Amino acid sequence: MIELTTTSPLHTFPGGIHPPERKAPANSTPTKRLPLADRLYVSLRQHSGLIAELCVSVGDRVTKGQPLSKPGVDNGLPVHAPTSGVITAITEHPLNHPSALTGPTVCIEVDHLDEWGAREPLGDLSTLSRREILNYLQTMGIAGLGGAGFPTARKIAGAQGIDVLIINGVECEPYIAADDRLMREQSQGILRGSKILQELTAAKQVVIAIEDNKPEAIAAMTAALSTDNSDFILRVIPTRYPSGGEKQLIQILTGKQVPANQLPADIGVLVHNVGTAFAIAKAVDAGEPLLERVVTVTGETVAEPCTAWVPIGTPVGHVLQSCGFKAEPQQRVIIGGPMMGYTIPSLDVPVTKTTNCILAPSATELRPADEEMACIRCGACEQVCPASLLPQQLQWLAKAKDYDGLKQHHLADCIECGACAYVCPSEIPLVYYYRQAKAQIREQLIEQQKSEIARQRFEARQARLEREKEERLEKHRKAAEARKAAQAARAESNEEDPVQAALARVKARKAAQEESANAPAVDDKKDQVAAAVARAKARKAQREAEQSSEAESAADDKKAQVAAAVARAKARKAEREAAAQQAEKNGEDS
Amino acid sequence: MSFFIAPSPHHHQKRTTTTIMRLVLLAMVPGVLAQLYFFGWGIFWQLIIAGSTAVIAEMLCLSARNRSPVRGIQDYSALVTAALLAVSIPPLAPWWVIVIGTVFAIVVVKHLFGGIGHNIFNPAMAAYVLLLISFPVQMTSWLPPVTLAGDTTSFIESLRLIVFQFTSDGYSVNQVRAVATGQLLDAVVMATPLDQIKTDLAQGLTLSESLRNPIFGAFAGHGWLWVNVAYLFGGLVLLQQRVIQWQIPGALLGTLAVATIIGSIVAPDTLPGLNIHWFSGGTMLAAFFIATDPVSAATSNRGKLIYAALIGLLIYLIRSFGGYPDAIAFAVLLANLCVPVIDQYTRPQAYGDVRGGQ
Amino acid sequence: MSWLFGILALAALAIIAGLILGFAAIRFRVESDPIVEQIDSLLPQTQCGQCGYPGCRPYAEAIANGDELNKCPPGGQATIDKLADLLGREAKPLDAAHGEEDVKKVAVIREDECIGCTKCIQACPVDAIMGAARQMHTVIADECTGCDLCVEPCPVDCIDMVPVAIQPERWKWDLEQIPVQYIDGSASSPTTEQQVETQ
Amino acid sequence: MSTEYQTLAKDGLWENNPALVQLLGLCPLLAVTGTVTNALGLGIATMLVLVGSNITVSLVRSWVPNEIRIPVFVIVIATFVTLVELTMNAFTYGLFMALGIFIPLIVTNCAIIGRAEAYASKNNWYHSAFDGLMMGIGFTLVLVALGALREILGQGTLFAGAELLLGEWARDLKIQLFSFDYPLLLAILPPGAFLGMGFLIAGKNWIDGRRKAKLAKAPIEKAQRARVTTVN
Repeated sequence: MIELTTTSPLHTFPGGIHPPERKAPANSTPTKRLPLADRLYVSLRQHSGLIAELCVSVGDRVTKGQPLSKPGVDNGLPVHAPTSGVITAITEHPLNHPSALTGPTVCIEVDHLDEWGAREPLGDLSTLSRREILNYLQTMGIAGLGGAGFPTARKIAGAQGIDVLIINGVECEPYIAADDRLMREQSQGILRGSKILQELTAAKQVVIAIEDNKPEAIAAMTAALSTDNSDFILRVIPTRYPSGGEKQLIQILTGKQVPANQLPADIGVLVHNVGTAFAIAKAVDAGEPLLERVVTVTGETVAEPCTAWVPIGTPVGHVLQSCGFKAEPQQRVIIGGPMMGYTIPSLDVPVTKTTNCILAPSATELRPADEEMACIRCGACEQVCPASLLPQQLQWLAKAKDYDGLKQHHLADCIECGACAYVCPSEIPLVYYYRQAKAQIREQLIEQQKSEIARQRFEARQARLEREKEERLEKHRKAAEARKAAQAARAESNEEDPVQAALARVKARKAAQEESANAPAVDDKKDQVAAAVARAKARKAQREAEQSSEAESAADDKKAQVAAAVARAKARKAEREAAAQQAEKNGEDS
Repeated sequence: MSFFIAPSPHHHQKRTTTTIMRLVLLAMVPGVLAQLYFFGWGIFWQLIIAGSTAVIAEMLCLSARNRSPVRGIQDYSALVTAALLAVSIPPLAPWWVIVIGTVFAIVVVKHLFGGIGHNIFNPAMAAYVLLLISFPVQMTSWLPPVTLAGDTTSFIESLRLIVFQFTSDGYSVNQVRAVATGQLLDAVVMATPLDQIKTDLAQGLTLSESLRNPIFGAFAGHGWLWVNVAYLFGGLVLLQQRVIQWQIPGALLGTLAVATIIGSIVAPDTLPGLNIHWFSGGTMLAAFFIATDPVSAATSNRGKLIYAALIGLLIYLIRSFGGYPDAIAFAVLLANLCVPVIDQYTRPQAYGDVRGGQ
Repeated sequence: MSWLFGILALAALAIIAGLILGFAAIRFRVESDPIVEQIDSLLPQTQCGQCGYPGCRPYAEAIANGDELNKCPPGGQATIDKLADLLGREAKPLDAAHGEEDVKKVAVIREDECIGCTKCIQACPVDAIMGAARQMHTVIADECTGCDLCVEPCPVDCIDMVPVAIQPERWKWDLEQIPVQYIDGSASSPTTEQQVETQ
Repeated sequence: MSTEYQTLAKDGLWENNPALVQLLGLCPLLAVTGTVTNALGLGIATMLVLVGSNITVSLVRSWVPNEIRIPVFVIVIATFVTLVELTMNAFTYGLFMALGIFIPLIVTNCAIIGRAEAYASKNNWYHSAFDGLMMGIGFTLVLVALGALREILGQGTLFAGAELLLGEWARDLKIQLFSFDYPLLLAILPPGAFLGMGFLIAGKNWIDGRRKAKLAKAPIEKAQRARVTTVN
């Protein structure tokens, strides 16, 4: 049981760094609304879990807020039309993903009317069950806006016995100011969302955590809090990267660690981002699905750094252009912050629910890493690792592809915060190695599971074949026995024992009946199949007759080909059988 | 114009390996100046010879290993190794001593083990041990400090001694030593303070008798005191610049101090005190510059403490009970050997590790 | 006589030591692990037969009986290394006689060409092909091991082995593979030129 | 020469050299290779024991129960070591004194018991004899090479003290290659033996690597693929 007060001591996590914050230009102006893009690309793959099923088709006109896909199984989230327009295509489009792979995407030609469809706010929550509210959040497409975009409803549904709900407004990465602006401007909404979250999770306490480098946000939230909310407390935590990481924030506030392979909920804590809380409030009170989010647009190549409400699906290029982006040679466009963000190779990728920052730095501002040098085992990485891992040891192991060793060194607990690579004097891209190793380990696990399934299926098949063979033999044996019995009965029937003769007759009849009972059924089925084939053939013949003679000859050709193919196959089979026999013989010989 | 793809993080601290090594070299300057003042120009020539040998050896090794020789030497690590070796050997040792040592350090100890970052032993100290056991005479021929000799060999004369082993007047190093010391001491061979104590004790003298030898000044050895103070100063600069952490020098000097105090209480007649142990020989150089070599040291904070404490203890034990008067190199090498074990058992507990109970 | 004592003493010693050792060998015999199981669990279970044995388990048995480790192309070098580790043998490079290590593939039936002969169904070692006589067949992609045993029996050659498409979830963080896109936007073509900073 | 002998020769001298590849018998190898003479003496002694024990083990192999084979082998080896030791005591007393404990320690040389276990206990006596001879020569060659390296670096001489092994006439065999004012003591000391051994192994691996690189790729012969499933 965790109980926190505004004066309970703050704890600390090991390591951490203080990179230059540089939030200044972007966080100093109110959140803008950029002009709508002409085309939006809403990718169906925005969250973990299976791809949701589409419920629109090309050519449909959609209104703002209309669902484009259904809530999927496995708590899959739907996506919604961020504005009104016409669906021009549903194709593969570059994903907002470090891999720059493509994924199924709905392309909407925007009509600039921004016309809302029907909105149905949830109304009075007290009359609804928890299940109903969670279902509603799922249909509204609410995902965690802080990190990986995990479906919020699922996160809440999986959490039992929550003591503390942490509303994460830490935003520790340099440059990013989306949550900062949101807290300054929408503090009431955030509180409202937090309240809903508290009711849903039955959390006894709600803690809002903000880093001390955001005094305005702290002031705004404090002012909003003063109205009511006795079980809400606000904690100001010292600025240090990565305080905003879920596990680190829990450690700072409660002093507890989330045990490996467990969730925060297992120690009675749940963490939600301020953006998520606001999105929940908007969905519940205004009936608005998750259509847009605050994105920080910053970097020295952007003339007007700002935060802006950007509809999901807006191409990154459009956002940057609207803020006066001037590319330089070897331009980097980073989605996310400088520590954990990823570069994208094209400006066509759309903004997703998790895009909190578009960073287009100049080369002098964020110096590209020099060529990697040899590790000198200085241990600087170890000093800053917030998870108390041994980054340089992990690096050796990752380079040696020693995946078992990596597991033993708790690679899975690495949160990829990049603190180690930030301080590395040899500029080794440590996180890159870890990610590759993690991907390999994951791949191995999948392969292992697949091979286990394959093994089971193979063994099941072998067993089935064996069984079928035995059954066949058994059937033959029984039939033979029955025949024999019948014969014997017939032979004996001349003799005096009428009882036995009668019995034998009965048996024989029964056997015969059994046989005949089986046989006609099979025949029936066969007849049916034959009839069906005949019908199909007749139909086919009819169709073919209707077609031109050319087609006919082509069809004939095809038939001939099939025949030839079958003949070839037969020949091959004979050959193979001979070879197999030979091989068997050889095997026996050896 | 194309987009640039790079793995995160996209921001890096400015301090590179090169910067660190350069800072180490700079921090050695006060110590080198002190040695220059007390022991003459020999140290200057040794640094020049060692440095150029190291650079050439490093470049040859790198190109033999198909790596860019120019990029390789830019990290300055070869120069640091060379400098550490050069300040450790007697200033007027023949040129081939330092050349053999440097080549051994770079080629065998560093590159045969896989280059920078892979050497399990401290290259400078491994080379020092090689030289010490191979050329015991040359490696123990220290000149008396200027405060006793009144004069040091000149700039050119020391070069002549290093290259030809004779001055322009035809004196050998030993003769120079005899002349220098003879002015004061009736041709008693001048040894380092620690050497002196070792020899005296072996001859049955007590410690206090030995300390009456003129090489011991008021506090520690003449000259040696100030050399150590200068290295201590350089080391503090490195600490302040966060190039090194306090753990290694702290644990090393601390353990040495504890051992010394216990020793002086138990056997005040034979075991010298803290002033001698800290400020004679290469203690400060070892504590701040040699043991802190990241490549061959333990990595975790706890590991560093254990590693440095081990060095401190070994220094004390070898100095007090072993065959060599100054035990830095042996202690460091022995501790280097233990580093993998230390690292293994001082692994920090990972976040959320099951052992870290609730 | 002393030489006789010497011989007798040594003989006695030898007999005693021999008895102890003989006893120990029987008493402390280590039951061998089911090594075949362990080997089998390391094999990729594609059941492709490229090793020359009908299935992974027979090959596992063969390895346990001393056959070479390097006959499994689907497992590749990684499997060889693991087997060598398990068995304390030397890891050899993959024996090219049994095929090369290849990308993961999956069988796909060109359904409009399928004549419904069921030959591939019988050929599939893991029952990953659905269909019935004279009905169109299809491969359950998730269950397919990529063994390509179904390709040969097909009388109309309508089965292709296609490389498994990379999903973002299973992407292996290979930044080198990302094609270069140009900033002006018009010429955004994947070229062989790779402007990648990885090292 | 049949191929079996060729293989044995190649294995013993190079491919599977007891010292360079199997890294067996390192203790005497490192300890006595201060001079060529010592190295040669110990090498020949080891070789004699190796041949003798291999022959004996091979001859008795069918009567030795598996469980007690190791002590039997050790006794056989010890017998031969004693023979060699007494012989050396009689005829090359100086060398006997110089090698000291390392002659009796041949018993524990893993190369010898290793060959008895790995080869002689499974093969006939003449092959075993040849195997022992080749392994012995291979071991001796490494010993001599290391001894020469260390002697040259440490003393500037070759065959110093050869008279200990070969008699008075061999005193003239000593070659003074050059003389040092200050010899490299390291080479004579045990660390020098380790370093020298490392260099010898590195050299062998380097030569092997080059030879392998030169080797042309053999054409690949496709192996018969098994059908996992039967096709009807």
